[in-house]
Amino acid sequence: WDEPVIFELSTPGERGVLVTSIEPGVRDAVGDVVAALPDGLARQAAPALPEMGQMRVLKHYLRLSQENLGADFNVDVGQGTCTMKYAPKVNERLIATPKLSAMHPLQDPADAQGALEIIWRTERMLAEISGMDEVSLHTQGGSAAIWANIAMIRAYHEANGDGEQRREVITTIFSHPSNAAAAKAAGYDVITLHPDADGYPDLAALKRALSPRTAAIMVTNPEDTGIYNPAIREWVDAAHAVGALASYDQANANGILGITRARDAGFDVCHFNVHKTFGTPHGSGGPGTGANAVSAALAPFLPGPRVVREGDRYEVREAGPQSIGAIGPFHGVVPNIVRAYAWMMALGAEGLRAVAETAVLNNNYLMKRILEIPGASAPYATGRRRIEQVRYSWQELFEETGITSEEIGIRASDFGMHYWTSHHPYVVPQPFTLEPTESYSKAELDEYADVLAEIAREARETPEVVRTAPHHQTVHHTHHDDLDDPERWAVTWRAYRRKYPQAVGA
Amino acid sequence: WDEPVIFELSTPGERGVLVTSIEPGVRDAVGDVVAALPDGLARQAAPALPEMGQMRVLKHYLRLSQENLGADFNVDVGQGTCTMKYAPKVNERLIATPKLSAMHPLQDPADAQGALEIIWRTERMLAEISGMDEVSLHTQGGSAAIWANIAMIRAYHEANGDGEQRREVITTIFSHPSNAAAAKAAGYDVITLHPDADGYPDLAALKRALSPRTAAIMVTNPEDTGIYNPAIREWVDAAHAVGALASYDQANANGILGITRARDAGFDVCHFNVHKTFGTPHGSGGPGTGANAVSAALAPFLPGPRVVREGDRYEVREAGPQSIGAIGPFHGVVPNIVRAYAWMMALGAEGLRAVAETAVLNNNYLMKRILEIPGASAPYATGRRRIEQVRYSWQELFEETGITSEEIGIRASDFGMHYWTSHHPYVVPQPFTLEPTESYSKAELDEYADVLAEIAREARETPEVVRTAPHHQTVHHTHHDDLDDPERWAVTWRAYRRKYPQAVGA
Amino acid sequence: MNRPFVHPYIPNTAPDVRAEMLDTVGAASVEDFYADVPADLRLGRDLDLPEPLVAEQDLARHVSGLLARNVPTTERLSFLGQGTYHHHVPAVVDEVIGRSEFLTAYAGEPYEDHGRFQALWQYQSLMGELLSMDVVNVPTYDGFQATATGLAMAGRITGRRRVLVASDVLPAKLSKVRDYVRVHLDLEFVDPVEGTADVAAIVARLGDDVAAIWVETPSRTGAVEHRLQALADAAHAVGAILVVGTDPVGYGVLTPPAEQGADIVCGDIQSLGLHQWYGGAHGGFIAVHDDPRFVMEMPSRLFGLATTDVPGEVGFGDVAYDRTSFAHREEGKEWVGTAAALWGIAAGVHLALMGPQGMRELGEVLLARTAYAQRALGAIPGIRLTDRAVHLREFAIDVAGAGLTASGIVTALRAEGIEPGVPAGEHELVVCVTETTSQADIDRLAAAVTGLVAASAAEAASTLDPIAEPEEHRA
Amino acid sequence: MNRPFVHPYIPNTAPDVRAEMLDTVGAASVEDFYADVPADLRLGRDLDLPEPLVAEQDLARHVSGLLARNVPTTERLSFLGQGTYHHHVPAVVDEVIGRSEFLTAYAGEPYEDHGRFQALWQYQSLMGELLSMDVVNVPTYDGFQATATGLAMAGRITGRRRVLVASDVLPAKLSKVRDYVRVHLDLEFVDPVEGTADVAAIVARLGDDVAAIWVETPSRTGAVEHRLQALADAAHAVGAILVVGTDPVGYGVLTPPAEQGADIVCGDIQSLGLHQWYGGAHGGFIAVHDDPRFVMEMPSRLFGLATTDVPGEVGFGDVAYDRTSFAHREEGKEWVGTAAALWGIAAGVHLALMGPQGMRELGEVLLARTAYAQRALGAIPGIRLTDRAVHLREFAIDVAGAGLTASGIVTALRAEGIEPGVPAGEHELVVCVTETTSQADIDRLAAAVTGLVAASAAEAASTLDPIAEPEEHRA
Repeated sequence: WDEPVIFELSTPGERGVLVTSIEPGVRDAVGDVVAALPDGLARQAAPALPEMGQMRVLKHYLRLSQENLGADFNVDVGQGTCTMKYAPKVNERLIATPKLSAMHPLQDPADAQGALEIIWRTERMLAEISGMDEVSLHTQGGSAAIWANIAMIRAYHEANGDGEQRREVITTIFSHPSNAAAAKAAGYDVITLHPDADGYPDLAALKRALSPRTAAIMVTNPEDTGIYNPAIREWVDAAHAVGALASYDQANANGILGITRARDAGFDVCHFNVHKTFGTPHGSGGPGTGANAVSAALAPFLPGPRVVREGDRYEVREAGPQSIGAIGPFHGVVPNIVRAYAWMMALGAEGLRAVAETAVLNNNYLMKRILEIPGASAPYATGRRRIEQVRYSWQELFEETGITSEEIGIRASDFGMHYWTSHHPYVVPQPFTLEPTESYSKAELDEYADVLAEIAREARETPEVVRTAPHHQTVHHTHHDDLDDPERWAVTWRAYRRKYPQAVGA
Repeated sequence: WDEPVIFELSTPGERGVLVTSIEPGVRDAVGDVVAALPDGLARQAAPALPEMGQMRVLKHYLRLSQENLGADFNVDVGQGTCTMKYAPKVNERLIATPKLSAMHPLQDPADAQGALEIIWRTERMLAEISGMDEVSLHTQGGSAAIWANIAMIRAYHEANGDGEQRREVITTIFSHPSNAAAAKAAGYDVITLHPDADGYPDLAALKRALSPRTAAIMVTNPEDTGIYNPAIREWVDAAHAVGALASYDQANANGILGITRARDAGFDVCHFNVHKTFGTPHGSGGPGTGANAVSAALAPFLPGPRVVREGDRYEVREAGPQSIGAIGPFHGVVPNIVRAYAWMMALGAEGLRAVAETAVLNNNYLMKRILEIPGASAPYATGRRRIEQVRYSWQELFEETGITSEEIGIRASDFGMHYWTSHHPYVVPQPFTLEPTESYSKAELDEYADVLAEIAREARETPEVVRTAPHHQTVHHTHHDDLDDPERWAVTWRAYRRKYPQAVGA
Repeated sequence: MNRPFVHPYIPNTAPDVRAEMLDTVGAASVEDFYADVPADLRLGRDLDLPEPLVAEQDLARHVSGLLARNVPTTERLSFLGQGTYHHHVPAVVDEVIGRSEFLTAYAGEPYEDHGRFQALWQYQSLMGELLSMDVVNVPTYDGFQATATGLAMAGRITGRRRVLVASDVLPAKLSKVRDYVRVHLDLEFVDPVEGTADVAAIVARLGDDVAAIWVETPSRTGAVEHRLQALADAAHAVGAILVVGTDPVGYGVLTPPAEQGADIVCGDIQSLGLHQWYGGAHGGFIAVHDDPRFVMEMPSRLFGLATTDVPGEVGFGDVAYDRTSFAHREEGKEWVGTAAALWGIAAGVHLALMGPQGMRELGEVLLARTAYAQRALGAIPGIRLTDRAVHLREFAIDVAGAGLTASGIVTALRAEGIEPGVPAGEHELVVCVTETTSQADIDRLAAAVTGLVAASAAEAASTLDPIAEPEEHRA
Repeated sequence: MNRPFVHPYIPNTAPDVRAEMLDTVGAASVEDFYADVPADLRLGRDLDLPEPLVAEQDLARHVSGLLARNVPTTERLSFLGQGTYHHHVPAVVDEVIGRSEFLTAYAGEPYEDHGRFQALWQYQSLMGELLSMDVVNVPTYDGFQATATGLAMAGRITGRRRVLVASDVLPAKLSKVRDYVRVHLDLEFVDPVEGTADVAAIVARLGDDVAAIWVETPSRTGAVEHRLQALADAAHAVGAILVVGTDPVGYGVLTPPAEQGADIVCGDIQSLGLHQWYGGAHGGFIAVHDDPRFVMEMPSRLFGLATTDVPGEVGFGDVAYDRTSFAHREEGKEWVGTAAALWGIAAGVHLALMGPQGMRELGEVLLARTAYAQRALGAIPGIRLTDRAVHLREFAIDVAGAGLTASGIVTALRAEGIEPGVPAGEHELVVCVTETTSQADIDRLAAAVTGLVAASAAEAASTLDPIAEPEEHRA
């Protein structure tokens, strides 16, 4: 398709959907409500939205959808750190009922027993999976859950009179950037640790960084390299030794479900990216769902409201006095919670362990296939196994051919494959991160590895083909420099018309 | 995508969906039911279905779907006679409820009042639209409804003792082939009339063909040429004059909704293709829905069961003694009936008339655009308006360039457009039939006409481009000769493996 | 309101565009286009239809409100079958057939509709594996039509009129078949014995004027025919054809008819991935061996695989299109039209998901639950099974011995939220179980029926002579 | 059962493949891969979770069974709002966001995910038209976050700490904002008068240490702020920023804040094409003018349109990516992560369907029904409206004069299947109407409340001195 921008499809007078009429009885009673508005409150010029018949709107967006490579369509192992896995279609069917979509969050809890029970049961399952005492599904995504982690930590220290003293948060460079960013947003100074020469988190560096000023360590494990920190308990113990809390970013939990648990390593608080590990669809970038799991000591600080069980009934309890309060509206992203519940119930303990083990098997199998490609390497922890993903490097290929990882990723799209090139900061040169999860068969992993091998061959033999990619996409090489220049960027059609009058006039 | 045949994706041991287990209590009670089967009844070799994980099955079919050009994706005016129109998405949402999909047809009618009321109301609306007395929605498609028409006619004549005498059915060449075919299947001799020089149905020819042997005339109006037979009442009268019945194929009703009605012209029986005129999606070729509308005299012969209203309740009544009985199971294609009901209720009388008038406006507008293309013509009724479609001809272009209508149609697919080339019998040379319906905007009609104009230009200037099309499809020029040779055709994978062992072995 | 009628479904109701188009074609109004419609045939008034609900929200509220008056089988305990069955439909099936690309396509050509051709060809192929047959049609309407056509094909192939009906047939199906073939064929009924064919009686009536033996398995009461090979041999000995009407759901575990000599196998695919839809989701399959005598008599479309200009690539198209009425009107075989393609795609997805192991497990569950239900109900005093055949999914009980009627049971149990089955005659009730009917569900039915029987017995006792008949005499 | 665990979601549980893969990588078992996990951290037992429902049909029955215990607003008459609203969602919206291509995509690049980039850029653009602003973000989580970030931006831009809160704010939203910004900003509350801002009091407290005035319109009680321009002028005079938290649903008919001087406009998109989802479907927008000072402080992704190698073609990409935490961790602005992109696509489709006329009609219906409901309830003796502002969708009533409590009304009317609103304090009830609330619905609520008032009066009378107080005194 070569589908235009939607504003170009407008025809005056067409309608996409009609609104219900004001009843005569209402009109008689209230008169012309627009005319009666106070001065200046009635909009003068109608918003310049497009005017389109319903089918044309539909066709436009359906065509756009076909210009998008959903996870259902490709071997989506190239978005490392994102845990791209199968989001079962049965869960989409199960949530597609007015009995969920038409529920208002302030309805009588007696009318919401199903929703409340599912939230409660999901929290209890996550408590078991993490080993923690209490869980909240209130947050709207992984980073929001990270924010809740640091907000709870902040409230905890304040409650203990330590708020003024503990001004630092320690994280590692291979933990998700939001750990650093949320800590900063919460007012903390951030200390970022780099790994040792083998790529393992550096316990000595941690001990040097810890002090009575430390509020918390916030780490991922395994990190985005797929390396599991074998000294994780020592890290937690060291943090505790200076009175700091230990916060565990479990975004990468997929390879360790049922293998090892956050609380067993002594963490005080952790979070899951429910939309990743627990199989909800990623929605083109959300909505996600976060789960915050905490020890009993932190439980009073969980965000609210909470769902509680009273006998065989489920009730809503407002946030308590120590709670950090609402992070977002109501009970979080309920459709995702129900999906995650269904996903876990379809698998059970044996299934979750099979998820972890298979994700790890797939990763190590794929690593073997990738490392057979000349020019590809897996920095750090040479010769050792990885957990659920690997951050690879095309540095050798780059040195040989000048082809960058980004160019390879764009070329991969010509083969119908996703491949994510953004791995700021570029600690690993020419990085690419593959996380095959449990959802792909051996045949699909082989297919993916074959594509990368083919592109590496092209990089050597016909580098122009790679350099000028994409060749088989609806859109061609795009001038992204425009987007960093305030004079040239165009975030909306309004701005585009203003900045590029000649283009729009055409 | 270059998606393989599904059997090539099988991996032993993978599962797509699991079946519920036999409860221990059941197993204990009944033992090994397979072992207990009588000799020969237990299947020895498992069927060679593919073994695939769920996501791979999904991905396969989603990719296939993207290799298909649904009506939602293109300006689907090229399937003349098919009334490709917008099937509103709200109707898909409305039927997607267990309150319809999980209804069993033999449930207590008290539990099915919603379904029964919708069937009843839809029948009554169609009675008003056709002017007939009674309507049945029992049949599963347009041709099935044609079968019901002729079966009722046969039963009617038999009931009157005329069954032996009336052995002929008269139709016209531009009526749908199923009229001829169904009459033949019902045991009748078929007489097919050709139009006069102007393309109008030939009343004189009809009168010559009619006789006491005539059971019925079965005609479409407007015919597939878009020409309305102005003498239609004379046709009906002439049939009645010899004691024959008049059966009206209203497949082409879209342009005359609210304008003129079957019963007003004297017809005894008619049918609608509900899936065409009344906006249900075409389902890649079904399920459809037929509506049979009849005068009071024919009502006792309608197929059954029937839905009847008793006070404010709706009941199911089994077919009566004169009924032709069941044509298919139960009440017909219920999801389509609900869709059609919703479609009619969204439009009402004013809307149905707007449908007809706009379809006709669109058709005459498109005709003007098409006839501006050198090499295209609209045989018959020169200079006159058409109703809802036109059968055009590329004969001039063919004579000039040697490019056939079929080749143009295939080339059109490269522009993302449907175009149907099957208009047997080829009374009109190099035919193509365009039916724009009411669903397309002027801009879309212009887009379609522009594509045909461009291809006509190609046919003159770069005919090889047209002749070797398609160029932008997932599949290339296919050797359809294979398909008429019993030694080479392959209707299943089994047959393919047997006939082409070397291809499969690869 | 005086403002122009603009509707979201009809873009060119926008007044400016409409005027522009009329102007372009040189028409004063749309009336010009209807010049050929005589004035006396013009309706001349608005249709008398209910007030429209042009706002989507109003339409949705109205239709959903009507549908809310339905109480589906998810809220009733249903033992209803007799042509429409409650099987689990995997979500992926609904996802695929809900795709706009498949849902809204129609009759596109093999190039732009490659996906549809491949999906339907795969359906044919998957059914072929399940049935062990090489040729399967693009679905016709339903099993009724498939069987009617199967018999009509047998008549055309043999040039004979007699058909021996060996099984109990669903009454509605028989109604359809009879009216459909009666010009061409004569049906003769040979009563089954203990639920299945009376082979000896059939053999006795065979002759070289017999076009076909028609077997239904499972039969109207769910009985599985176990002597197909004998029937096939006998039919073939006189040049007749064995037509088997069946439900494909059991062939993960049961021997397919083709492996026991069947020539034409036909039936309904509703059990393979389609919801009940109030009886509105059926599709008919007709399967034959790869023999042109049979293939050329099939009226439906058949998709075939073919090579293309690109080596190794496969394309699709119509096999022997000249058979069809599309090509040759009344000279084609019966007719072909819009039938049930989408349901065929659904059935294909279903079979791909189930795989050999899934179909085997499903067959086993059905056999086991059926047998369990037979035992549970047959054990109730006064109730007996009507035959001793192997049953798949359905079976009949005779309730006369309990002093009950079939319709009486239905009425009584509906009040408890149970649809216990379908009455067939005064005392026969046909009960259906599927994989969605759990042991607990069956036990609940048995308990409810037991309760009715006990109540009936008590009532009978109270109206009888004070000295009640001994229990033994009434069993 | 001893057979291997094979699961449809995990293809490589198939035993043969699994063994082959282990063999390829030279591992004896999957245990090898966990060599870095210390033994004392290994769980060493199965997780204690409920028995799984591996058969899809069993899972579906279980989950649907739980959800069946919900009684949705389609079966109750709901006047609930306070953050989540019951608007009609056009079917096309659900169709588009249900497409696997959008639903299951994530963070693809502009080439293979061109459709997602365009759909979200169009969302930004459509919102831009509605709000009359040039820059709109890819949605953040919800209106709470959007407003918290909008205020934080104002703090960073001005380098000041004081924020004057001019409106009634939803308590949960205030909770979020307060905890989010408290390290950086101090909130000061200036009580509204008659539902809207006390402009004089705000002006009096303004100074060059004020970062922002924060207005919510509609406010917690649905009051529409009508003096935005005055507030903007006052803020700008001291170098402060006007941050407006709002719901975009009314701007087909109401003047958008940007046209009255607002600098940052933020809020929630749930009203634009999202179902209620038990409060689980929110998305936050932040809109600013095309001023780099503001744009560079936005933490969310911003998609932009750009030229490509093909003349006339447009592509998409990230605008000023270096702002984000993806690029620079703690040096980025706040953070960015998975938020609410799909809901943004939905809102875009919704606005495209509605068009200018639809948004205008919707705004009118909302104003009219709100006014009607205010009159209907305000006319009941003893019940009064809490203010005289213009209200959109929500308004508050004080029921003290009727001798009732807000929670008492809720409890009483729930028994009649009505959710009459949300209590706010002992006597205040916040009532919400939308285009899905018909006149008849409002009349039903008014009648029910009238009934309660009458019963309360009767009860009061019966417990009072026989000589009742004159009615006038109690109004």
